[in-house]
Amino acid sequence: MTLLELKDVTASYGPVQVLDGVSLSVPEGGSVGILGANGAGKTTTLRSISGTVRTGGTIRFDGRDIRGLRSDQVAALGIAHVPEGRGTLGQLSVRENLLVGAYLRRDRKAIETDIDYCLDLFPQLQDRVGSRAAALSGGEQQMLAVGRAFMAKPKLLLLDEASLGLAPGTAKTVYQAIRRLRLESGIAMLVVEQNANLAFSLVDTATVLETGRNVLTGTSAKLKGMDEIRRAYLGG
Amino acid sequence: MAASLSLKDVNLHFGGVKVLQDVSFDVEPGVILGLVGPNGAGKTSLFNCISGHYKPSSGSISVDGTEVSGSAPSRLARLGLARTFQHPALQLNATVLQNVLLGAHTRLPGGPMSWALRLPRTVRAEREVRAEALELLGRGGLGWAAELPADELSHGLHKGIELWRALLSRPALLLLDEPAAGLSHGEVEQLIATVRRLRSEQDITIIIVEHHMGLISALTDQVVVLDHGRKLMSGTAADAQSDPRVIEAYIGKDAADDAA
Amino acid sequence: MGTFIQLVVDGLATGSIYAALALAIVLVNQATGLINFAQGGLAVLSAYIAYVFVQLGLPLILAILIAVVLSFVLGALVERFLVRRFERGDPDTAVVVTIGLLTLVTGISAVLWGYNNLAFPSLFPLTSVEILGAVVSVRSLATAVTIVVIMVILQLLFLRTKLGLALRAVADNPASAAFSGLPVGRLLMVGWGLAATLGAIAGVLVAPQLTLTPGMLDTALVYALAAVILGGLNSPIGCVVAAAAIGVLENLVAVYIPLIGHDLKIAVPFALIFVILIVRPQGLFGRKVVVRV
Amino acid sequence: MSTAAATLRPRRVRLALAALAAVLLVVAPLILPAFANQTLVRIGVYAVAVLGLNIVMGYTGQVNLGQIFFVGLGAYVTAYGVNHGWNILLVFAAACAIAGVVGLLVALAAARLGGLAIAMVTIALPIVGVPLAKRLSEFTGGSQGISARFTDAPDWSGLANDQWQFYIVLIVTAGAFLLARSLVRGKYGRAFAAVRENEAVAASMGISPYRTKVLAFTIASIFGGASGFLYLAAVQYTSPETLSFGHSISLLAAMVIGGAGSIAGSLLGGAYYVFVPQLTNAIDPNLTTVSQGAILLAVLFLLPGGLVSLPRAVRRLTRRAAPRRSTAQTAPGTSPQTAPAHRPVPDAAPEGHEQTERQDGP
Amino acid sequence: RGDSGGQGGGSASSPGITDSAITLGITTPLSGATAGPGKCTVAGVSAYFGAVNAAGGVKFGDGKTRTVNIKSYDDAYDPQKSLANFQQMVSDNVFAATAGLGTPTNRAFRDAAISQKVPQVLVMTGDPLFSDRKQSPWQLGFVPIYQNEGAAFGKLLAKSGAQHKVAILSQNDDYGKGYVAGFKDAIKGASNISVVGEQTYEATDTSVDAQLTQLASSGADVFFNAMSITPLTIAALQKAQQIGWKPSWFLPSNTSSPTAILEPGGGAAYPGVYSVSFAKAPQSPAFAKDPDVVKFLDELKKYGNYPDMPAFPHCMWSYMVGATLEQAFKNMKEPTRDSFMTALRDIKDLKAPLMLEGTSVDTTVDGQPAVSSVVVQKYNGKGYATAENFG
Ligand SMILES: Nc1ncnc2c1ncn2[C@@H]1O[C@H](COP(=O)(O)OP(=O)(O)OP(=O)(O)O)[C@@H](O)[C@H]1O
Ligand SMILES: Nc1ncnc2c1ncn2[C@@H]1O[C@H](COP(=O)(O)OP(=O)(O)OP(=O)(O)O)[C@@H](O)[C@H]1O
Ligand SMILES: [Mg+2]
Ligand SMILES: [Mg+2]
Repeated sequence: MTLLELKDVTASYGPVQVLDGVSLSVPEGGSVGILGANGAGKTTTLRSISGTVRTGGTIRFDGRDIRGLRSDQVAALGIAHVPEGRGTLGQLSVRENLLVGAYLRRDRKAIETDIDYCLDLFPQLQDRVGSRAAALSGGEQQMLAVGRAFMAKPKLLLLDEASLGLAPGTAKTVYQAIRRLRLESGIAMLVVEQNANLAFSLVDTATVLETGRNVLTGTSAKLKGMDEIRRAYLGG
Repeated sequence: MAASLSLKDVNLHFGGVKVLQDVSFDVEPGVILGLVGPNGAGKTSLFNCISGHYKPSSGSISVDGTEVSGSAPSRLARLGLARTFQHPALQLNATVLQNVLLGAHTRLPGGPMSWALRLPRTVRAEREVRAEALELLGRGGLGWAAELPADELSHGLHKGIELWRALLSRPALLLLDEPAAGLSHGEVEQLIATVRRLRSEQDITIIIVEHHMGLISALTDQVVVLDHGRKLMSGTAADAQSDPRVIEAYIGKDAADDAA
Repeated sequence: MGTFIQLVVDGLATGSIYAALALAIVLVNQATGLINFAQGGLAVLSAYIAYVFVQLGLPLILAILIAVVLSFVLGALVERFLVRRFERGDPDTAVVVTIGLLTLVTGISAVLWGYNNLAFPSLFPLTSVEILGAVVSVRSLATAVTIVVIMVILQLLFLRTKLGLALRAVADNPASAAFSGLPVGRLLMVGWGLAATLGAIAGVLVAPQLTLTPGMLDTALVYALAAVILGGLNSPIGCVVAAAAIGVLENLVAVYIPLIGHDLKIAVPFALIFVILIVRPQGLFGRKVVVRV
Repeated sequence: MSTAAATLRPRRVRLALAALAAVLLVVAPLILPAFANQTLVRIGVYAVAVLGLNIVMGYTGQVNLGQIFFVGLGAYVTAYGVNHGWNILLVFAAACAIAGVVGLLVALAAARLGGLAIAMVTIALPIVGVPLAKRLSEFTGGSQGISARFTDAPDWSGLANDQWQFYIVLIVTAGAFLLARSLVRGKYGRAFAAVRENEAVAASMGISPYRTKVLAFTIASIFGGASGFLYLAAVQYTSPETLSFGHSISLLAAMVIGGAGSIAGSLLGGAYYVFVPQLTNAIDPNLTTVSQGAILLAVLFLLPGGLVSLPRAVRRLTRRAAPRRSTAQTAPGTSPQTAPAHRPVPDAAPEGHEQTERQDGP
Repeated sequence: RGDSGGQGGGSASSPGITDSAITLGITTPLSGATAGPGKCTVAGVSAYFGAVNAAGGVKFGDGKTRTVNIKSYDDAYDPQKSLANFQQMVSDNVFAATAGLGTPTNRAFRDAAISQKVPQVLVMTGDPLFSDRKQSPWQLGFVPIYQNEGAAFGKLLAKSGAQHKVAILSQNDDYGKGYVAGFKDAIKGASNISVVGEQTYEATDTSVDAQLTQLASSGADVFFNAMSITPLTIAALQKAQQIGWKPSWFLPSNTSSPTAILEPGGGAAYPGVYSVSFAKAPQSPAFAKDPDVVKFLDELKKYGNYPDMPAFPHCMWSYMVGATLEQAFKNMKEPTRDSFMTALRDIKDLKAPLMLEGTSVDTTVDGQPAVSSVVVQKYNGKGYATAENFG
């Protein structure tokens, strides 16, 4: 069953239209990647889902039309978004950031357990739980942003370059954790990732965007086999 | 003129947190040095110490033999240091061209009175750097964006604008903080080409912080690895990538395979 | 010596007027990241609302309660229909909007109730007690106690409750907070509502002494701002301590340094603020805003 | 139409427009009624004050709640000089210089403080300035204020007083605006903006945030002093009320309403400062506070960017209809050898790219 | 040269006056801290001429009957704005400016009024400059200069013969200074009076507690309080009681309202609260049935758009300004400003409505405003009674 479906989605910033009919669908428990050059509209696609940009077309989640909802309403439906760039609350401590991530949850005990889980996952954050997020290093902030999304226990995770600024080993660990999360709790995800090796380790299918529209969609295996994809995203 | 850089026993503390401990290394003029290490190792902080944004708790930093630790960043910029930031720091409501032109500040002559009166030399200088900025942007494939406000460009392009801004100051020492973050493979290749050309055309010393090991291997003459604020090793990129300590602390076993 | 203590006590009483307003300013700042110049004007409006209900024959405490509730609604509406439009824009514009709001609210009070000084009844008797040889009016004492209580409540609200955390998160980074499901708009309304509530309490506390006029808190606003910046924008305790210090210091300087006198005494707290801020830019009790490049 | 003509046209048109405006300004006072001239004179006075404020606050981002203090200082210096028979040019120079020096001294200290702390120091200026002006009554005339007449039209000119004042104000205002305009267009304008946006970044470009702030603050004070000179030229009287804190707040509002970070906006801000009280008086003198608040909020509600953004807002409304596609690929100016982005997928070549319609500059 | 388009007072009729109407302008604070008294100044004049107009108008000295129109302008106590308002008045063809409140605001357009030959008369400021004929040919003050009020009390005190120690608290501006100067002049020769403490406060202060604490410690038995801010006066009356200081108290005419100030402040607790006045206080029970007062309150409501009991004496004062102007109108022979000034400067012994016994309008004395005589009054728990002696 499809969890998320985008059909002919358009999006614009003020008068500037940047998505020109993007379609994709994420099945329940599935994992879909978005590839594309700088400025292709990957971030905008995720934003159109979480309601931070003006959109047209249809966006359905869990059988509901969610186009035009505010981002907190979207979040309340079970979509967590790890945004591009600094997605943390700078003047709040690491722990407070994680607590805010769990804002919609009521299960206090489980929240504490999940905080511990996040800190285990990102040992670098462990001795900095009391520090404010703005003091962290770039990579540490990125970890925290991912941790915040984990804390929400979403049905769908939107990851916008979640590995940005992470050391190779750490990026690997994070993606492993995400994979595990998917296996254990069946979270679906839509992943924007420039590091195609990482991306293909996570997604079943992917779509390639160019100037605001899909130009190609296929399974990981098929895409990996294509020459152009190799040259642009995989190297070698 | 490329600058040399020398660090000796640089220490940096924030309250109880020891961010850098006894970091020492030298960079010869014209060299491209890679600075790598796990997240939170202190790479950006070290950049901040060199560029004057942080004042080291102790130790010495000298550029071309001049002691600069503790100097104001603006003074270092006037000495020929330029840098980019890990998180792009652009003026989002100004045009891309205005952002890049900011890099020319130290090159423009005259005080406020001369500019207010539009003395010919200021007008001429302004025209020159403007042309140069446009040329740089054109070369970087951003010519079309020159008059767009920076916030209308995607995140990935911001990194590029920062690079052009730093270059417009004609630096002798350039610090690049994760220039390849957010670039796809093909875009990284382009970046590598750009930096190579830069080095061949201009006499410049470059330090790059990067997690993209491909870029580090392709570009750097020398690599310094930081871990927990300490220098773990230094050598060539190949040395680093095969050093078990580095693999353990930084690259991770599987990742090493992938990057190969 | 008697005079000295009396001067200190007097200073504390004046300081608590500034503190009342300062707390409201801190609250809005913590909840929205904005400096609200209209805080005083809104507080006066709340006091007028209470006045109306007193005139209608309601018991004072009931009138105040009604005013407090109405103020919450008013504050929330102001956020929703006015400030909302400017929240993500240039902060200077938002500040000027609050200046415009101050003008508008003062004007509305003036149109409805005129510029005459209206006597506002006090919750507390006008009697006084002696402490250490100084005479303290029960009213000032009660005002000070109320303010300390509010201060403690605020401190707990921000640091110990989920609502406080949510308010701070929204002020810090609304877009990011929304991604975690925080209803940003509603929280901002709550923040403004709470600040207006606090303003209402401040208004009815000081109205008996200052008498109700549309510009009742205009001067106090400047002092309150000074106290907020001196104490630390994010510290309720800080602003109360700073307000008290300003009140006391002013009095002592005016009396014991004749060269400065009562006309220039206001310069002293500002000079002090200046020196302190050079050493501690975040204010006495404030937490520094961490910014990294 | 050849490209050369296309690039020349706007410039020539602009020059012609500027010349036309200049002629109009010179001729206007001879035709307009006295009250119109007097109003324009007052607009000039406040436009210069707002311009200064704009430089330190609109451009450099330093909250300044004390601009009126420098206006008052300039006015007092002018009054003092005039009453002591100084040459008028000397008086003008002194008004600017003394305000500038005081501004510099304040800034040397205040610029050490960041953000709102600087607001606190600047609040103190008018708050302390008023009692200080009363205290220094030998210079200021105390609370009764001080009169000084020096702008009565000389007989040889054949002009009326209001016309003569107009020309004095016009010269100073035009000078101030031209200087400010050139200043913010080049190196220093970018430096101001950089400091406003992010001091650390500015510093790494070789711009000392401290010096830049001091510079901006000093310029603002000099313009404040010049405005004070004009104030006295127009009002011929000053008293402690001139520098009251409330007026500083009004100046700030005028700056934002005109358009923060805009030279033309400063002029509009000055006009706003002068016209709105006249307008609200005309509506109903008993309701001035309400109507002023309502007007302020209404203007900002419709034009959050200030009056100066009106043309832009209109253009945006009329442009809505024409969406544009992403510009990334074939926009003009792209140099051929380096395509801006990869085109990994051959079988889906984009077609029909439109050219961006954004025009450069205003 | 004057301003372009501005006509001086010629022999033809001046601007602002036609055969059927004359227009007067008032620039005064109608917003901001001084708006309370400011509104009163408009209300009083409007009430007076509203009634006169309703009765057909004023029969001028040139035989024509005219109605009197009042245009008011808000200057928010900003000198720059009052000048702008004056310029607006000229462009609106106003015959004369009158009744405006405030020293700096009136001073700001004094020069302009002189150079344009526009009367600026019966203004509400105790600044002596406006009553100096040489320096201010087109001006005239209305209310007693501050010095007079201070002096009246000083004289009473000096006359008492007993030893008195006086503490002084005054507003730090020409208002407070004028009062204190007048008072000190009057007690100069009196050996029985000594000033033991002297403090000032700013009109913008929220509290004067420190000053009172300081003055109380001086042991004074008379308190000369030249204060024009209503809430501060109330607070001062309360504070002194609290700290157990109960001197005889002097208050200026504009902050001595029995209902608005003395009652809430608890004035009855003091051995004596003195004030000076020339106007009947409508709040005072003694005048509750006074025909002047009844008529005044009625007209104030009807024509002055001021339904409340006036909290500031300016309502009464400007009502008297109306009566004084009417007198001048009746005597002016030509419809010109010159003629008006001549007529205005020739009023003697006019008993304007609401004037207290022993005071009158006299515009003939150089250096004195239209009203220069005041009577000292003592608060009796409800209203005021004229005080012949101190104590
Ligand atoms: N705020 C904005 N206003 C106008 N245009 C914008 C805005 N943000 C993005 N754009 C434009 O929208 C297009 C898509 O941007 P988007 O951020 O979605 O790209 P992306 O694929 O995420 O790129 P990157 O890999 O660089 O992050 C780009 O052409 C960009 O210039
Ligand atoms: N201003 C500061 N206050 C407190 N701690 C700081 C500050 N600056 C840096 N740190 C700490 O120093 C450590 C090193 O940070 P730094 O940004 O230098 O790491 P990095 O090596 O650049 O990491 P990354 O690869 O994630 O960018 C981090 O743990 C960070 O939290
Ligand atoms: Mg993106
Ligand atoms: Mg880093």
